[in-house]
Amino acid sequence: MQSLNLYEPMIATIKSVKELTPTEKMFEVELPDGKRLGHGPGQFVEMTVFGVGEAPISICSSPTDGNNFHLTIRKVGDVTGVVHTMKPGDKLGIRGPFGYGFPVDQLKGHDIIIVAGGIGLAPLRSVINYIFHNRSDFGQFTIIHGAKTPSDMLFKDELEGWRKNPNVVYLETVDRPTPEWKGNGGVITTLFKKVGKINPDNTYALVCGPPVMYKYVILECGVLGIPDSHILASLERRMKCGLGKCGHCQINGLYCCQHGPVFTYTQIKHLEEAL
Amino acid sequence: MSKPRIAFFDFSCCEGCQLQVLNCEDELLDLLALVDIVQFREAMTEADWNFDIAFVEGSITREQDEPRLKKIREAAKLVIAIGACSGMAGINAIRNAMPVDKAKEIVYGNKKDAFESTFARPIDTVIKVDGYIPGCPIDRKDFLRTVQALLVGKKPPDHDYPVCQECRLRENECLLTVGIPCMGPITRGGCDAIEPTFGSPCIGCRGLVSEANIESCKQMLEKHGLTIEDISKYMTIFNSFQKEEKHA
Amino acid sequence: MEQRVMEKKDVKSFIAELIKLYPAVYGPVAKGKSVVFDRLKDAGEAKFSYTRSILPPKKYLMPQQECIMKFDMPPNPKAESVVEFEDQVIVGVHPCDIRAIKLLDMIMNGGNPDDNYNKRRGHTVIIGIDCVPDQYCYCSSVMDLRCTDGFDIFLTDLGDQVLVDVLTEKGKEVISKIETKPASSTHLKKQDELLEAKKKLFTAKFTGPAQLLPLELEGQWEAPVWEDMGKKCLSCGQCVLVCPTCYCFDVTDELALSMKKGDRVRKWDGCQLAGFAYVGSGENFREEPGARVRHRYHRKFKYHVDSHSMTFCTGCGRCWVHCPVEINLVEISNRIFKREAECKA
Amino acid sequence: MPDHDIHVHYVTRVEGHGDIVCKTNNGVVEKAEFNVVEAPRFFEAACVGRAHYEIKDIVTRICGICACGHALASLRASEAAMSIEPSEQTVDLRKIVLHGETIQSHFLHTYFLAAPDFLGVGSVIPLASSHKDVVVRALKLKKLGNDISETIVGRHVHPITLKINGFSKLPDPAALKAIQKRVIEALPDIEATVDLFSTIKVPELYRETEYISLGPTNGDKEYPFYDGDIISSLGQSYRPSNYQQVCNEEVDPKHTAKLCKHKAPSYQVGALARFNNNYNLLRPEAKKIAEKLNLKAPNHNPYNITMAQVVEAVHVAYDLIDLIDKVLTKGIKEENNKYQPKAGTGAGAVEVPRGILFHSYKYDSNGICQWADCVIPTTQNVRNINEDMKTLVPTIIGKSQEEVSLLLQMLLRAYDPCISCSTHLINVRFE
Ligand SMILES: Cc1cc2nc3c(=O)[nH]c(=O)nc-3n(C[C@H](O)[C@H](O)[C@H](O)COP(=O)(O)OP(=O)(O)OC[C@H]3O[C@@H](n4cnc5c(N)ncnc54)[C@H](O)[C@@H]3O)c2cc1C
Ligand code: SF4
Ligand code: SF4
Ligand code: SF4
Repeated sequence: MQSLNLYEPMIATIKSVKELTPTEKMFEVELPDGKRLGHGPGQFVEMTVFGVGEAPISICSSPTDGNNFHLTIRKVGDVTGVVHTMKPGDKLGIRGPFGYGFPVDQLKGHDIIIVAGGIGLAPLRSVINYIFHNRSDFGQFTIIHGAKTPSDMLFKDELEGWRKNPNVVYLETVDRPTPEWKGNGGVITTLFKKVGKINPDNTYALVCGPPVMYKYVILECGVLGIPDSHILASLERRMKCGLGKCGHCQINGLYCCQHGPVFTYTQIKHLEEAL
Repeated sequence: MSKPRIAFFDFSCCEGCQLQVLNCEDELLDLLALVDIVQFREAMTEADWNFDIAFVEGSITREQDEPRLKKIREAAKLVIAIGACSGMAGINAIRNAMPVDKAKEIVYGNKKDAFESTFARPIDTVIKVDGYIPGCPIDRKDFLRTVQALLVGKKPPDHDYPVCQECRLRENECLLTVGIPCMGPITRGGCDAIEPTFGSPCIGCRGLVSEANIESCKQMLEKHGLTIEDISKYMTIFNSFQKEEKHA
Repeated sequence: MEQRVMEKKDVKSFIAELIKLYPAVYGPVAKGKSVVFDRLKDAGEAKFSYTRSILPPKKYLMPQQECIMKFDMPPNPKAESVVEFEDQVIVGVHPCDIRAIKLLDMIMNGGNPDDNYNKRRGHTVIIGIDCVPDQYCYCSSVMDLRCTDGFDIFLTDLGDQVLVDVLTEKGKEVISKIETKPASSTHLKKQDELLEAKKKLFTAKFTGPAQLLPLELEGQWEAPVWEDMGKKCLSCGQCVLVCPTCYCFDVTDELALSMKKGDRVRKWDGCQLAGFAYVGSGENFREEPGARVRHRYHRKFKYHVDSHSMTFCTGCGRCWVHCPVEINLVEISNRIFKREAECKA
Repeated sequence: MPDHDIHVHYVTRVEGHGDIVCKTNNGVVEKAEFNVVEAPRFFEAACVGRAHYEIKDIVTRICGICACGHALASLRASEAAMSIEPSEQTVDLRKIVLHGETIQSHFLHTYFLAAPDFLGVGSVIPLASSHKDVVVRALKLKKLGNDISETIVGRHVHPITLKINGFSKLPDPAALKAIQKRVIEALPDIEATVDLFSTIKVPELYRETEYISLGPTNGDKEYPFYDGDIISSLGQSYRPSNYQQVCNEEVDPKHTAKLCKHKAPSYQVGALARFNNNYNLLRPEAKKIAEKLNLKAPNHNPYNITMAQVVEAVHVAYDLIDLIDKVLTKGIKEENNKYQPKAGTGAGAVEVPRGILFHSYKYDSNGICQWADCVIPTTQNVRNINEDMKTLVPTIIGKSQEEVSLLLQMLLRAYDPCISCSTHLINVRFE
């Protein structure tokens, strides 16, 4: 049971670790007694590495993926650095789930375009898997994925499946192609040409990636005619509590941890600090 | 897991930072439970060159210091610069403002040529440094926090915020409000604002914060009655060394 | 609200009584030429004629640094939240700080209630006191001078006597420890006169109504005032650390030297410090000092007003007094009222 | 007879870098000397052009161990130069600070730097498991010294509150009272220290030399640390302003650095010099300890410097109790510390743990330093250390190389040298 005090983490166990790239690893995490986290796609947890600190990490698995959940973590600093040295059986602290994720019920019945840049694919994987598991609830399904180089791509074996999967249009590109790379080259926006005709009013675009990416991708969504309220962006900010108190994640008047991390473009369009 | 092995070395300095380590009287025995100290000339005769972390105090001021420092770098997994002398040449760099010859002459008169000495430099002009514990002297708690951070795999704390932050949290009377010029607003914190807490202005021994607004600070100090000349001297008690300086 | 009077000479024995009854009584005491809130060991220490304390009394509801969780290190980690509180009385709280506590109550109760703050708050008796403004005070521009809620009892110095506004049950209980008489209309009239006189003492004033600032700020995101202030600002964070309505914090894990256990500690943090909005991917969402000054200003006069209909600056003047480069929200507000952005455009 | 060829590079458990070289040939001593290999730091040059209020903060960085002593010598010099008379309260508090430093430094030296030799180990670290009680006691006593500094000057290494003509912040009387209580509580630990050292037999060495220290001015009854004239055991006394006639720092043609010389070929400063010169002024409690340690003035064995430190520690502990009483009885008052900088030259002489220390400055009328000079105890002792080594080696020449090396190192350590602080001692090589 989540303790009454919102600052107290549950003790969770790492069940498996998978190296995705030299700087990213995926961790399968089990809560005490195999309890479910009870999250929705797009939500995040506050993950404790004891003695090091806490960091907000998106849940990269769908609630339909089973009782355990997955975290994909890029090594950038203290918490993320030390968690990279951890092995199955090691313990983490988990608080959450927190935040406002992707409104899957509202998305049902619509065409979905996922736009993922780099590590942005991690939070989106939760909703991607959710859609695959409830495929018939959704219309046309497109994934647009960009990475810096082929080796930076996350979930490589899953990508292999998506490439072959007739239930999804999977488009990918790398900024800097290598000689072995057979696919597209160039930044992610170049893929929008390949999207073809869509029914904009019936389409939702779900976007996550590095801060520089949003502006351009949202422009492209606009070109496709997707209404602002149908563009959902998951944003990153510094966070210390996840509860709308510590102030770090504020985007103008909104708190990324409470009102987001997933926002509609309508919500953030007029916010000077959002994108 | 075997205990990490740590070693202490010094170059041109007052050894006050190492003394600060010895001054952790309450913690020393616990510290020894966590690490093995294998070299510490100021306090021990045993000297082992097999260590994980080297804490280096003091500035580089002579050619002959360089090979010794490089040997330390080769032996250590991590090199941590301790103190202002080691991290930014500190007080030793005051003399960089005058030709080495002049400094020698002031102190040794016509015997000046008997000494080998060059510019005073921080150790990172010679080797790669993995972390810094700033201050003249280092703060004891800061030293212990750094050791702990390294042991759990974190980077050493960098305290990249001005001394004023800690000064305010300690609820000191700001010296500026009583007319004493203070370097707190541009100096890196982590010392718990010890100088202002004892009624004395911060003199910048921890170096500048990375986004120091020096221009505005100068104007502010001028308003408090210092001349530009006073200010620039004040700012160079510890912060004389400019990274661009090549050694002579 | 019940209004009573006590003899001025009884104030001291009243405080002495409180010190006997409560585990902790805090009040304003001298520190050099300044005043700080500190634990009162005896009634004589309290210095009631003061302008502003360095840190606001909020430090007894949300300390500069507090342990929020204790943990054991792996292999078998344990985590247990920590909430420390005791019955406490804060005496000598000025109307601006009372209002600030009211605002904090709103924040800490709203959304995800903050246990640590709320428990402490629930065990706190607040005894307010009226004050005399100096040249840095501007509460008259941002709030009502008459203090009507947020305290348990409130004292107004009427000369030989002290008017006691008793607002809560806790207040009633506290005041019953000392002899008081019901206030007469003369007393109340005197209080009105004092407030009227106080109004005239303010030299720092907004040139427009603070409630209109959210509207005035529209279109002034790029106003020159931000860059001007940004050039001056030293990013020292003092303005936000002394502010009674600021509540941002940082959280760190601090290990015991044994490295077998540790405390998770929350400490005051501030949006004017350079690294406040820095994220791991290398982006600083408010890189320029001017953007940070603008953010702070908006937090005081727009964002919270939009969501809570309350201005989050009480005009206490602390940030002005402590800013080494004298950045102050009166000057900024008055420049906002001037709509310089449009003049430029 | 084995011949010795000893070169100890960077003698350990001393402050700063020094080497010992000893060479014998067919039983004849060719070389026995202490070489300083410290890098020059040019403090006097750094002071030139600096304002009066910056000088103390610069010169305390000469040495971390006697930072308070440097600060006090510096303040006294600046005050002498600008004709400032600090108040009695200031002087009393400064004396407490200096005593704190003596306690911290003497216990650091006796326990951490010297004792391991007597107990046959390389450092105090192995003692942490074999003699835990001794180490705990040593840490406790050292901490007491540190806490005295912390209470009055903020921290021991580079003291904060010490200022020209007063303090930037006065200590809290309650804290001072608490310190006094701790000194009283530490007396049994000090007693135990005496017991420990009374079981130790220092190596033999007899060499008469000149002893220089502060001595009482005009019949003062105080064992002088902070105040007094400069006196020589060979009879002569000077005002501090004439310190240059005492140390005669001169460039000896044979050597490459300034060395000191008074009447005898070399002279000694430090705990034993003070003990020899001022024995009569020791408190009775300390005299009793001297007796217990079999130490009589004058004593001519430099290894006994360590023993003299133990005696002084006892003296200082009792003196502290009285000094704090005096300060608290009079009550600590805020004072006006303002002063007007003015032109002048002045010197300060203070007894720091390792011996007499001189600072001297010349200021212009704006209080900008024009010239500075600092003469450190170890600088004054260097010649004497070498003379001692020359006397020692022939008496132990039959011992093994290790033993000779150890005895030489112990001799050097007895002086508790502060090499990095010896501003004028660069590359001293006795060829
Ligand atoms: C909602 C949300 C979801 C997220 N999801 C994921 C996810 O799924 N996977 C993932 O890998 N990451 C995710 N992140 C990002 C992740 O939270 C950060 O990378 C993480 O907090 C970094 O913590 P750390 O302790 O490892 O790094 P830190 O040690 O805190 O620092 C990281 C870097 O920033 C620098 N730095 C830190 N603080 C400062 C400062 N004040 N000033 C200057 N430099 C500073 C450090 O030097 C270092 O280079 C998410 C973030 C949010 C808000
Ligand atoms: S005294 Fe110095 S460090 Fe403290 S707040 Fe004032 S300027 Fe900053
Ligand atoms: S913003 Fe300034 S004046 Fe307003 S409440 Fe905060 S500290 Fe007081
Ligand atoms: S107190 Fe002034 S200088 Fe410091 S951060 Fe605030 S506005 Fe900037």
